[in-house]
Amino acid sequence: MNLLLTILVEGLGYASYLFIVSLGLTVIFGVLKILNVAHGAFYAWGAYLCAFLIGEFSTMGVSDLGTMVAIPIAALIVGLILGSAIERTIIKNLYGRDEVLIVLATFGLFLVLEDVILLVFGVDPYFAYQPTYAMPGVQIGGIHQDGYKLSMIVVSLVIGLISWAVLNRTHWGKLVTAIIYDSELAVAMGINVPRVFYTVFVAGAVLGALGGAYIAPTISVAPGFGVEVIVLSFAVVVIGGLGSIPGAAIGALLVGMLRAYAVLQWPEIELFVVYAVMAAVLIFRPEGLFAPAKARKI
Amino acid sequence: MTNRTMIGAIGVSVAAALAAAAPALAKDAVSIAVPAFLSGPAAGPFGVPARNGAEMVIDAINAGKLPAPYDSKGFAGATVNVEFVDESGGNTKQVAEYRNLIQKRNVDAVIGYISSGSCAALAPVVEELKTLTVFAVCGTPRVFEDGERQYIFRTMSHATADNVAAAHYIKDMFPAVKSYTGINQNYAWGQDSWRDFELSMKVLMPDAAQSDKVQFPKIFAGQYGSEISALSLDAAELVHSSFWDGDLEGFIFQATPRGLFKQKKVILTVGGTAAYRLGKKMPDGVILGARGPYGILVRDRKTALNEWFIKTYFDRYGTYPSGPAYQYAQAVLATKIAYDKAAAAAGGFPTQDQVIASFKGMEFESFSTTVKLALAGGHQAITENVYGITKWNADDAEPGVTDVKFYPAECVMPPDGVNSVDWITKGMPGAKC
Amino acid sequence: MSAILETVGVNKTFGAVTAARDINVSVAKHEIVGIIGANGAGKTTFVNMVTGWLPPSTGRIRFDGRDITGLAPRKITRLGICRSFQVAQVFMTATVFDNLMIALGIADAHGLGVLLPLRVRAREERADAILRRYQMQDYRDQPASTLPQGIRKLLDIAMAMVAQPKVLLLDEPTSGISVEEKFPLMDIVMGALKEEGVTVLFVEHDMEIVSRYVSRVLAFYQGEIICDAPPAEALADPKVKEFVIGDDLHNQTLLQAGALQDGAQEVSDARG
Amino acid sequence: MALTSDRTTLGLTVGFVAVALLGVFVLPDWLLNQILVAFSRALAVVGLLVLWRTGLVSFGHALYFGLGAYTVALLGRNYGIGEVLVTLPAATLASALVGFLLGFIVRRYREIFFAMLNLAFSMVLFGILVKTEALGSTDGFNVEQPTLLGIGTDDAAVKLTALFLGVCAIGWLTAVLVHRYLGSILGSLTTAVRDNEIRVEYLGYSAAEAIHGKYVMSAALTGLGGGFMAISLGQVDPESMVNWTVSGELVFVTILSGPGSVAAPFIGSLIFELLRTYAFELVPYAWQLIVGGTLLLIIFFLPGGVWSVLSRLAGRRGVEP
Repeated sequence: MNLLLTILVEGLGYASYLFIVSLGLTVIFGVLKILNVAHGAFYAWGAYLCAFLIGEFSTMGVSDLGTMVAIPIAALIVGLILGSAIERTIIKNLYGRDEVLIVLATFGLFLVLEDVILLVFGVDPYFAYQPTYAMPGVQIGGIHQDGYKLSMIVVSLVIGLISWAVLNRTHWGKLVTAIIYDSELAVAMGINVPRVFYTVFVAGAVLGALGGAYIAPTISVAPGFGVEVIVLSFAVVVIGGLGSIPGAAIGALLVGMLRAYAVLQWPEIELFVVYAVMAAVLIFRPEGLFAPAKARKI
Repeated sequence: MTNRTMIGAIGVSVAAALAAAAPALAKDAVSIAVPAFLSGPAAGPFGVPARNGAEMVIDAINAGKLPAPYDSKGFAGATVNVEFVDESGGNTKQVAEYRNLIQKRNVDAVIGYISSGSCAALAPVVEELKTLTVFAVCGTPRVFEDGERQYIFRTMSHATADNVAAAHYIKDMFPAVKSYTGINQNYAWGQDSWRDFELSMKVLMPDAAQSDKVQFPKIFAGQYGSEISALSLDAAELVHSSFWDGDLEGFIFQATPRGLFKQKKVILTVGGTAAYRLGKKMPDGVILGARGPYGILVRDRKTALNEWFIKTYFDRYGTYPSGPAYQYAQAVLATKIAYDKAAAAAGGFPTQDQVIASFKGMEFESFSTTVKLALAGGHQAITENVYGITKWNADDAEPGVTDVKFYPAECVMPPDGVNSVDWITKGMPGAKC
Repeated sequence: MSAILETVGVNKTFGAVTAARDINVSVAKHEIVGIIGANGAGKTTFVNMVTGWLPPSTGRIRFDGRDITGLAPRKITRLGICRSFQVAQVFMTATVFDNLMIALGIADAHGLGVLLPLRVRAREERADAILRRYQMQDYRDQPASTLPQGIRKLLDIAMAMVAQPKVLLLDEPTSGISVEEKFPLMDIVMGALKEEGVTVLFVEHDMEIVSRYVSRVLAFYQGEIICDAPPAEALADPKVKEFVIGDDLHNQTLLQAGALQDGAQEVSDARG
Repeated sequence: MALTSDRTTLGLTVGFVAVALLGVFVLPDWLLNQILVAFSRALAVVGLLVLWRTGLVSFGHALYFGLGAYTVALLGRNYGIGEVLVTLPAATLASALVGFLLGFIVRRYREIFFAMLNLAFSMVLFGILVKTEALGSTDGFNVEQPTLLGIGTDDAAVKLTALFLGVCAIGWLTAVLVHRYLGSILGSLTTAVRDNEIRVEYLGYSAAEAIHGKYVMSAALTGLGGGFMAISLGQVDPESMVNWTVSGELVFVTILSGPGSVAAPFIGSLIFELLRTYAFELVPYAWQLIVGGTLLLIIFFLPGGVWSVLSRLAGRRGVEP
């Protein structure tokens, strides 16, 4: 029972930040048809900036709990500045090109951005533990869980709901949905596609950075840590269905639970269980579990 | 410089190339490469202090300013030119880079390496390229147990000492411990450490039970939430970990709010580096090792060499020297002594073979302890080992340790010619504690 | 006359949509058959089923006395039924000559023969002969992507004919081609096909073309064949007039233009 | 067709013999080593080139690279076999076999899905290796000293020269065979499949089977390259042989080389190796920046890769490379 509860909490915690990151990735793919490897760099930048800011705020005398304000700030700065700059200079010139070539281009971008992190933030790991120390812990399933992880679950739930509402309840969201469904039709309907692309890319970047910023206080923020998350969130969106928001949620939950189960019960399979599931999903449902509907022209 | 002539022949795709060494002449300079983690999670806690320790001692050697009896200039009179190279990027990359160091950049000796992975991977290559290589920190016993080595020396004890001493310390200080588990990285270092600890516990505390869910996360994983949950769920009272680098610090930061350090006794065999870096965030009551008598565990050792080392280091880098600083400095010092001794014996600048001959089986007074190259035909050093318990020193606002206990080298390292696993399994015959 | 191609009670449904209903056709050797019908009437579905792209839901298809129902397109091609496409399916980055060389190479290759060199003198001469027969010599070394629409369709047909099939299905050979080009193009094609003595079925919207070249017309409406007769008789049929030709020629042309994209989409849907 | 009637074959022969002679008589050991490593990787890149011409990019060929490397390493460690006439064919066959089996699955996919499915498979192998202590886990292990026909050597220089000549010979053979394959009917189905699978199918050949064949071929070549890499470096570990970054590296070298010629991977791979060596020496923290930047520049400005530059230069002087 305790074990089950622990797997649940661990899995949810893990799933929640993966969901935030994957949400950005999947929305960008859905709308722009770009599988953005550089998303991992947004994540890393978000984490670095957040860890850096938390350190700065802390020395300025902000309370440990108060330093959490660094999380949204870092996410917004990275998304709005770095995301826009990259969309304007590079991504914009990739629209409509061969999908695989785009992946490679964003891979190149990812490598560049990773090294720029080293130049800006140095090679030392950053620790931004203040928020996790400040949040009261909870006894769940016989063990002590930190409050921060639970807050992360709540936040990702809120973000999921907000994005659902934005896409389904606002005019803007309907435009985006129309483009996901059929971008040619969207052009014909007079939607300003380049602007939607730009906005979606920046929003996706903010989400990627937010995932990184939120996880930063719970890990050592060290060079190269954006690498793993990008492959993992690929797995999440491929499992869920490229471009699908409920897919990202299901994918993240599946990956999170699998990993928590593996670590706690079957450590030997921890590293590949996710990819084995991803391969299985691709084999039996190439479009993923929740592929968004495609316009069918007959 | 070596003069290389290559005689080649292609017939049935056979070719031969011979290298003829130039005769030994007095040299102005010795060029050495010092690999250490200069980027990545291991850089801050290990690579940087290691580099600093080596740099400081090399500068002092070149200036002839080491305390007596090591106050002669250079290696056998030759100025030491040093190049620091990054150890990160994986074992295979290290092998490729090592070849470049020897073949392309023509260094005379390599002193360094932190990761056990690097050393295990490099051992055969060193032998192939026949260049003096002094392993400074890496801990896996496999380096010398997997084959005979001519060109490799290691100037500190290997992992066995840390874990045998750890088990002794538990037995001495916490004889009531009933069960134990562990979290170690899944590569040579972590696996060897756990194996040695587990075997030692079976010998020294046969009544304590071992957990069946021992954690082996990937090195540099950086994220241990699930592992911490697994440890918390485990009934074992004691947690053993040989985490080092940024992983150790990340683990401490993540485990503290989860109450792990309050719930369980934790023994960190390489915890010494974290004590200085984490300061007040280092939980009290953690059992701490430093892979030997280095860093925080010898802060109070009042020998001339140790006091010089701590003072010079603090003045130059603004922090106290941690384990890796001592250990790299010790490797450099050992190499200097070997060069000087060989020069004295040869009556001129020594050849590499002469340096190696004088290196073998050497015993010397290092900065914090006595080092004896007693194992593996005089290639593997043994030193005493030490553990203590963390206690924040509120008066000086400094980290401190209490209940420090030293264990002699012959107590924690196997005798020459005996494989460490065999030695522990047989009940550590011949151990002098 | 013995039937070379025969369908018996062929039906095809996509979910609730019926694309072919009880199709019974028998085509004799050397016949030239025109297939007409409005968009969505089931013409391309018929072609796709005969050439193996889609298996029929029920019914049998026989070729030269042999049951080919459900065989893969490449098997059917090897047996001697080839086809062209509404949107020319050629190798865009290759030159016209290379397109033909690859087509010839595949037709020649059996088993491990695929590992023999492609560019051999004899094959190059055959490719040049085909170029002459279809009057494409001027475009020999031009990449297919730069060809005018008409030439690309010609190439498409020439490639289909490389394997010297017994039956050729042409799916709207003149769609997307300007009115002035249509007849010259069809003259080249039909001339070449006659030379080779192949049985031809072609889907066509343009009734002028149909009446000029075919000996028999199959009119499709909502997946059914509503008329099977010589052209003069078929075009006079009131049902054909109402459901196939319509009365607005302009509208018909527009539809044809739309058919272009739809056809491509259908093919790619079928692939996915 | 006589061998000499083919100018590319002749060019390849002249090129490889020249490199071999230079290597034995002129070049320093370190450079020999670089060529050895570069050509080992180039063997894999030739395999990727065949796929790329078919319009397919795999983000998971480290699977085969690692399989080849670990086959060689494990044969040495578990059975004491260092004979290259056994280990290298075994590496090639093991990869080909896995490629053949997985080929039934991956041949159904194109574009991004092909790339990602391969990635998933390679990450499964990575996860298994990292977590299995018997397979060396994160550290990997050393590779047995190679022997040829039972003859080995302890002399580093002799070993290096012999391996170097070996990689030149195998490189030459691979390049010539693949070149001739590309000139065959089946080989012409690379660009043809990329351009139009429907037409291939309706000419009477299965595009899926053609792709399967090419996939097995690329797997075999990548396995051979991985095996050679393991022998060259004397060490295998998951991070540098099987991780997805290795796949990325292979794809990078493919793009850098350009699809123009089977000789391109050898040149591109050497450039990559030299670039890396000097980058580590001169700007140790900017390696990824250089790789990433180069990748972007090539994608935007030089889609034909290094080969297109070389052939343009050679073309100006009226010489066919």
